[in-house]
Amino acid sequence: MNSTLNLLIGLAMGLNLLALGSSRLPSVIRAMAVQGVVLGMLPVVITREFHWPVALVALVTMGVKGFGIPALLRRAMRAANIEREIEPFIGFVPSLLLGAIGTIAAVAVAQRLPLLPEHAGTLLVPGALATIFTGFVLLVGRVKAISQVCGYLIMENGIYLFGMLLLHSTPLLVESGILLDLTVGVFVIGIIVDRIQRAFDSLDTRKLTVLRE
Amino acid sequence: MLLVALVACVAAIVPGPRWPRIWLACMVVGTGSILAAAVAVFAGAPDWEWWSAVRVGGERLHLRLDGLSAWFMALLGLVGGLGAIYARGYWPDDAHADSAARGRLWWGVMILSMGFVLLSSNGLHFLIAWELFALSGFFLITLDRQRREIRAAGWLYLAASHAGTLCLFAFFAALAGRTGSWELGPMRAHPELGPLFWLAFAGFAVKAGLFPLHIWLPSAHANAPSHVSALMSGVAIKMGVYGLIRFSGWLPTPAAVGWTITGIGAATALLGIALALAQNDLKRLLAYCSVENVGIIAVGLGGGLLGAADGDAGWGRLLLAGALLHVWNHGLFKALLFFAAGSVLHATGTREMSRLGGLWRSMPWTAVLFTIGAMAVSGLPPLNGFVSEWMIYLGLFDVVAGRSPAAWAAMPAVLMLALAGALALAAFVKAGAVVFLGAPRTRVAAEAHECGGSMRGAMVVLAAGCLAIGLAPAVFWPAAGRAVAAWNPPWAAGAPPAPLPTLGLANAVLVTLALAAGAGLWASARARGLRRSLTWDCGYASPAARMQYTGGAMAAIAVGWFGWIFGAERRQRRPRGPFPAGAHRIERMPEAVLERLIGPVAGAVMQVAGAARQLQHGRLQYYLVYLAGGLTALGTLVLVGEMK
Amino acid sequence: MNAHLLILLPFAGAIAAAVWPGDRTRPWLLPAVGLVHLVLSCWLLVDPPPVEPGAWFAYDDLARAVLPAVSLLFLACATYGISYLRIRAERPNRVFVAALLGVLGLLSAGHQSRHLGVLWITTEGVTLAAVPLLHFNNTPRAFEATWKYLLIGGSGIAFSLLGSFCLGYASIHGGGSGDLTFHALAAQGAGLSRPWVLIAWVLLLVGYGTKMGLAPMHTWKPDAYGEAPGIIGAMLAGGVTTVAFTAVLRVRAVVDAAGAGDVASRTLLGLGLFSMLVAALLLLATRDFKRMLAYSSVEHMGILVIGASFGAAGTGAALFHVWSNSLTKGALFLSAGNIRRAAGARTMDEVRGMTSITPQSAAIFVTGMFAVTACPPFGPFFSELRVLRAGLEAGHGAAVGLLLGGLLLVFFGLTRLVFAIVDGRPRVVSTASVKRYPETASVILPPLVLLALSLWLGLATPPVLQQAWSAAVQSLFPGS
Amino acid sequence: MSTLLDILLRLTLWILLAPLLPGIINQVKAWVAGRRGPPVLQLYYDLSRLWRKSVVMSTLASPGFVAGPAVAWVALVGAAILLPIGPFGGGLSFKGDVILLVYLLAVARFCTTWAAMETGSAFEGMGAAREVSYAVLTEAALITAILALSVESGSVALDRMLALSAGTGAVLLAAGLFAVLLAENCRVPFDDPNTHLELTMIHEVMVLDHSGPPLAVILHGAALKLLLFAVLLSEAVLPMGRMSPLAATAALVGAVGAVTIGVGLVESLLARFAFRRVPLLLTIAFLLCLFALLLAWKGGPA
Repeated sequence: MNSTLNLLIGLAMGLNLLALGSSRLPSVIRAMAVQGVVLGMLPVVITREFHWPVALVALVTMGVKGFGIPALLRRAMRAANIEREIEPFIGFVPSLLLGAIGTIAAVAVAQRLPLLPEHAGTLLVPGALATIFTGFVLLVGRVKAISQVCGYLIMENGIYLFGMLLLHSTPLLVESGILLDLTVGVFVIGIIVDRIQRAFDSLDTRKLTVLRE
Repeated sequence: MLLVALVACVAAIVPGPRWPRIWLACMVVGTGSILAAAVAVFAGAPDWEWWSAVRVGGERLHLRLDGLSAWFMALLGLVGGLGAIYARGYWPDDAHADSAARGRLWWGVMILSMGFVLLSSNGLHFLIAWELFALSGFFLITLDRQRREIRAAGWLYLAASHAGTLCLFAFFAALAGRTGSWELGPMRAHPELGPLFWLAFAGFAVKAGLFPLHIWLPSAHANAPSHVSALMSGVAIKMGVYGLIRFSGWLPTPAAVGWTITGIGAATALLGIALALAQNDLKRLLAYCSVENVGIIAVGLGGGLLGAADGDAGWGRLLLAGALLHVWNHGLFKALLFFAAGSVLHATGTREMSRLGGLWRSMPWTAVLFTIGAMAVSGLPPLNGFVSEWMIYLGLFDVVAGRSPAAWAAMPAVLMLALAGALALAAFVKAGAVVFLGAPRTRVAAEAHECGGSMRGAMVVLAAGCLAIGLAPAVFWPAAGRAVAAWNPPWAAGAPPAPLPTLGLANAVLVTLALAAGAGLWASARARGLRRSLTWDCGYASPAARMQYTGGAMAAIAVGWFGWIFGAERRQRRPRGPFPAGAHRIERMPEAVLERLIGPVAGAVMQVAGAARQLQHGRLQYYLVYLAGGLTALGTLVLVGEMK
Repeated sequence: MNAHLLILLPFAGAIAAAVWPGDRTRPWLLPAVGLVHLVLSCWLLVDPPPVEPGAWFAYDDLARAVLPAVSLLFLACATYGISYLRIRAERPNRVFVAALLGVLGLLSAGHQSRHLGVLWITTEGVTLAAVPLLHFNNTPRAFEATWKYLLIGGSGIAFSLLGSFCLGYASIHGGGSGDLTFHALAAQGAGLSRPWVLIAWVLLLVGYGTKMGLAPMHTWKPDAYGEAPGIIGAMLAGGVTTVAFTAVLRVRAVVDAAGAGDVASRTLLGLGLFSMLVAALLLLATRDFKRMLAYSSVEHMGILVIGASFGAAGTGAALFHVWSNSLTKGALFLSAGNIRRAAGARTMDEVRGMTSITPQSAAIFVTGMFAVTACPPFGPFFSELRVLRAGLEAGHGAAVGLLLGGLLLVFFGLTRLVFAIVDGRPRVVSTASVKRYPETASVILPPLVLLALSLWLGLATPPVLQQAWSAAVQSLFPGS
Repeated sequence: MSTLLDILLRLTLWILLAPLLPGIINQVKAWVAGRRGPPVLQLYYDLSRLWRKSVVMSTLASPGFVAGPAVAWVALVGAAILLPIGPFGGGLSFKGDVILLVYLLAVARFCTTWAAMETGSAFEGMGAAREVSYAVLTEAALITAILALSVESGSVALDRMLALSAGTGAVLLAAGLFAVLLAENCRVPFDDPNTHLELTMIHEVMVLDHSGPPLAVILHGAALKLLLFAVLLSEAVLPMGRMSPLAATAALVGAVGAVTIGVGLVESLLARFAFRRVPLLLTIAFLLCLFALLLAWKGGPA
């Protein structure tokens, strides 16, 4: 069981690096979407047996993260007519290096954290930490609004991954509430991205520095 | 009585802004009853204490009128009422359409809140009244909001005052924390409260204007309307003095307090008057002189504290009583001087002495009254200023003569007071002579007019007060004794430790003789023929008003001795060649503390603020890094804590 | 039931607003819902309902101690909102009204949440519901502000979600069930795994601290408050931040129960003082009076957490300060809105002499400024004095000293800016635009009432409130 | 009644004797220069002549121009009454009278400078400025001297303070007070009563515009002040209280005479200092008094 889990999480961690190293927006979005699908499968893997509510949540997660949100972002990308991230705040190679260092650090930190025996053997915690870190690097290191949204979503993916630790104790209602919030949140962000595109005729967030002292 | 005062003051505040007459009537009744309540206490009425049934801010109002409060209440009543009368002529509605009403409103608020400061015996309410009083002072100073320098002066006042108030916040909160209640009262039995007095000292010293915390005072007093200056200088800074006296009486004070207050007081007196001498602005001169007088009061208070610590009743009582009497005296003559200065300002529109001169002819009343005030403030017999300074000198001499350890504070203090006294004389000869004597230096001075009846009346009353205390100091002793007893009960009132009646007699004789001699000489001169001719100018054919000695020149010698302290700035171009053109000499005495100390510090803070401003640069990416930074910092904080 | 009504009613109002046909009449929904909400919350304040310990939503002691303040503020803002939306008739207000009511519902829910996950959901919900309110002005600046608000707030809230999970894991690791209700967590107490509790605390503090606007997570605040309409600023400063603060308090109680109370206090104190310092410096530097209000809000959030770090007495004082700050800040935001409209600008370089253009608003603004800088006899004076006293009683002399220093700098900054705006000779542009935006009673009364409430709160704090605060403190610090 | 009589008697004595001193000084100066000076009683003649003259007043001056000298004179007389005369004690002795004395001198100064400023003349302004400025230093020196006496005697009343000698610091005190005397009375090296170069004077220049009876009052007042300081100096130094009344009186008269002659000698032998150096000299006087004070503190009964 653990091997399947670790395989999936390993895959997600690999996608992190892909997202960090890619200058093309579509591939970043694709990495994020695949990661969403991968993570969506986790609950089913962890619970081992089939509960229909869990499966439903997993299905919705996969649907939203793997297809709904990426579609939205692709639309915005087309509207803004951008394909590439040029001149990022943190270059692609440094981003990759950072991501690698972050992943190693995540593993190292997770080693030292007190974990229950059933979690100690999995990549859950290091994977979560690494993904959050990756999301944050994207959030900070990119200048196009869409890339930043991708970063934000990858960060959320990491937190979701961490949430797997509590899978058995979190009530379904809470879980779906969190999911709902995330979804609405991304929609709202999408709307704002759209408005920014119209108001500034660009999605370059470097232009958003009017408000300052 | 106090109820009447309260009702009248409130009555003055509510309709006051609209109807000046009703306001004036209410104010006079209100301040009159404040005065009467104080006099009733002096006349032997027992201390008055009152708790309200309703709670304000969670605490019951606790008012207490004892000898010490009554002492300051009397001053408040007198100057507050006279100021209101004066304002009728000085700041009338037709000349100040927009601000006269506001002035009336805030005047009432200020009198009322000062009354509450004096009466409150609960820390919370004391603070409320204190801050209200400070704020109303601010609004009074900036009545004329159109002028930039007035606003700047008002802001400086507000800023300094708030700094002091925050010290008091800490003081009262700490006191309440240690005693478990906001109630105030004698707590000398708790020596652990002693160190708190330093907080109170800092807070009250700002208001009182002790050096080097006086920075707000000159510009505020100079730029305020003159009736407000009189109230600020005569009464408001005394609230700081009241706080110092009150809490040094209630709290157990550390041994160093007496030494510190004496030392700072002496330094304040000397530096204050030296700066006063250097001024060219009449009201600024008066303001600096207030700094000097607060210094004198502080010397008395510090001596009283030393006396209390020493256990010697004699000179301690004398010094404290002298300080208290000086509070009154300064209130009287400084209000008088500010009224007179206001009347000059009203008549000529300028406070610059170098533009005045020869005003005695057009404003004889003001000139005579100013002269009386000037003699009083220089501490000359037979006026009131001398009486209190004499008591303080006497107390200090007693310390020295008794060879007590406190003499090491007293001897320098005596010296500084002597220097300050001589400088005060120089300053006021300069001020009075340049403004009122000689020939008018400008057209405005030549076209001046005497002030109106209400202004004159207020000044006459104050001058009469100055003379009364000078001639009959013994009459006021019981009141002072009562206040001293309220400060330190073991020093309960008794015979004055100084021959006050004899002094009064000497003063009376002096007045009589002086009047007789003056009149006699004038009569004899008239009898022998009195001719008028041009001033002798050593043969110079056409003397002009501009050739008169200026105030700056008069002060130059003595001010030069202090130049190294204050860093006087001088720009000059000497006349050169046979036909010199364009020579000038400009001297400026900078506000040393403000410009050399506070200024750079404020500049540094503003630089840091400017740097902080750079951090709010609008770049989202960095903002997110701040977020991570905050997380890391907090994590480190926790981690470090866990390591220990 | 009534407690749930508090949440459901605004949502019902929001749905009604969404389907209401008329733009002119729709705004009346705001005060109508606000009034019922206020009556309900005050009723519950006086007559607290029984609380089932494990419930997810309940009008418990903490909600009782804070929620009525939000209600009051909302009603005032709502009343102001009618005339505001009439002035801004060129903008459709369907989304605005619905979102504002939604914010109220989520705020009520957030204050009453007794479950960490639910609390997170409502807080995130408030964040999202506020977005259409923020960019109501529809200007590029507004979008920029909204973007920053969303990303910074979103990241912060992500941290708090992570923190929530960590706290849950602390429970599981300690042998518990991972139940995220505060009741269960506190009951597990020392059984919680300490390292995870500490990690959770740091994450939650940063997360909810971002929502509160504590430095250095405050950066979204000036932008959002500066660009949003006055009433939204007031609601954000007085309502949304409050939810985050109660969240911090609730978490802190758990951390306390887990035996890490001193760590919590230390971090709160550090964060509070830092916020205070940063706010003070920025107040000295800023030239825009709406951003000034945002920095002032940062300062007051600092005071709140400093108060909370001073133990039980300090927390009581902080709850008091929540009230006085909400009401006073509300008055400031609303009057600042009036001034901003009439002046047509908002920096001290462009705005002058407002006493002669909008005398009443300027007077309220100045008075509110004095009130908010703890000048008596308004509420903040009393609450800040209580904070100081609590700090001194707890032996934090140095911290109190720093706090006072910060207050002084804040006072300098505020007075400098406010007087620059109200004094002097007005610009010609402003004198012209004032005719378009006259000072009618409907835009003057709400801030005035808020100010009066702040005054009343200070001078005659109602016993029922005192009692509510001490009950809340009792529930947070059961040991004391 | 007897007190009143006593005071009247003293008054007469002071008023009558005062103008003698300038005469003696002039005699001494003449003697040193080998000239025949004016008669000793010259000032009396001058005064009586001035008293009969009419008054010329500046057009700018107020009645204060005349009243000022009168009040100043009254103040000086008052100060003189307070000062004990050797064994006979003071006319009105009470605790703190010494401070009243110092301040009466200040009153006199205030009035003379005020009257000087009346005319608006630059010269008189200059004189007044110098008068009030240098007084700051002389007052400091004087008060230090008084402190020393007070420490020595343990009292703040003139008759007890002056009864004893100043103890070990007597010489220092004498030197200091002598300098104060010269400065306060505008003698060489601080001022020169004989020159009529307006720019270099203090006292003389202040009275440029005065004439007739007011001038007479001013001159008499100046003489009175000189006598006052001479007596004060003598009594501060001599242990009057330990002598028999007769001896004390003789000693006092002798000492005053010696001081007067001393002034004359200084005036003959020294030139007037530049004004820049005046403060330095006065500071030295002040320091002398200060050392006397410290000596008194160390030397007296602990």
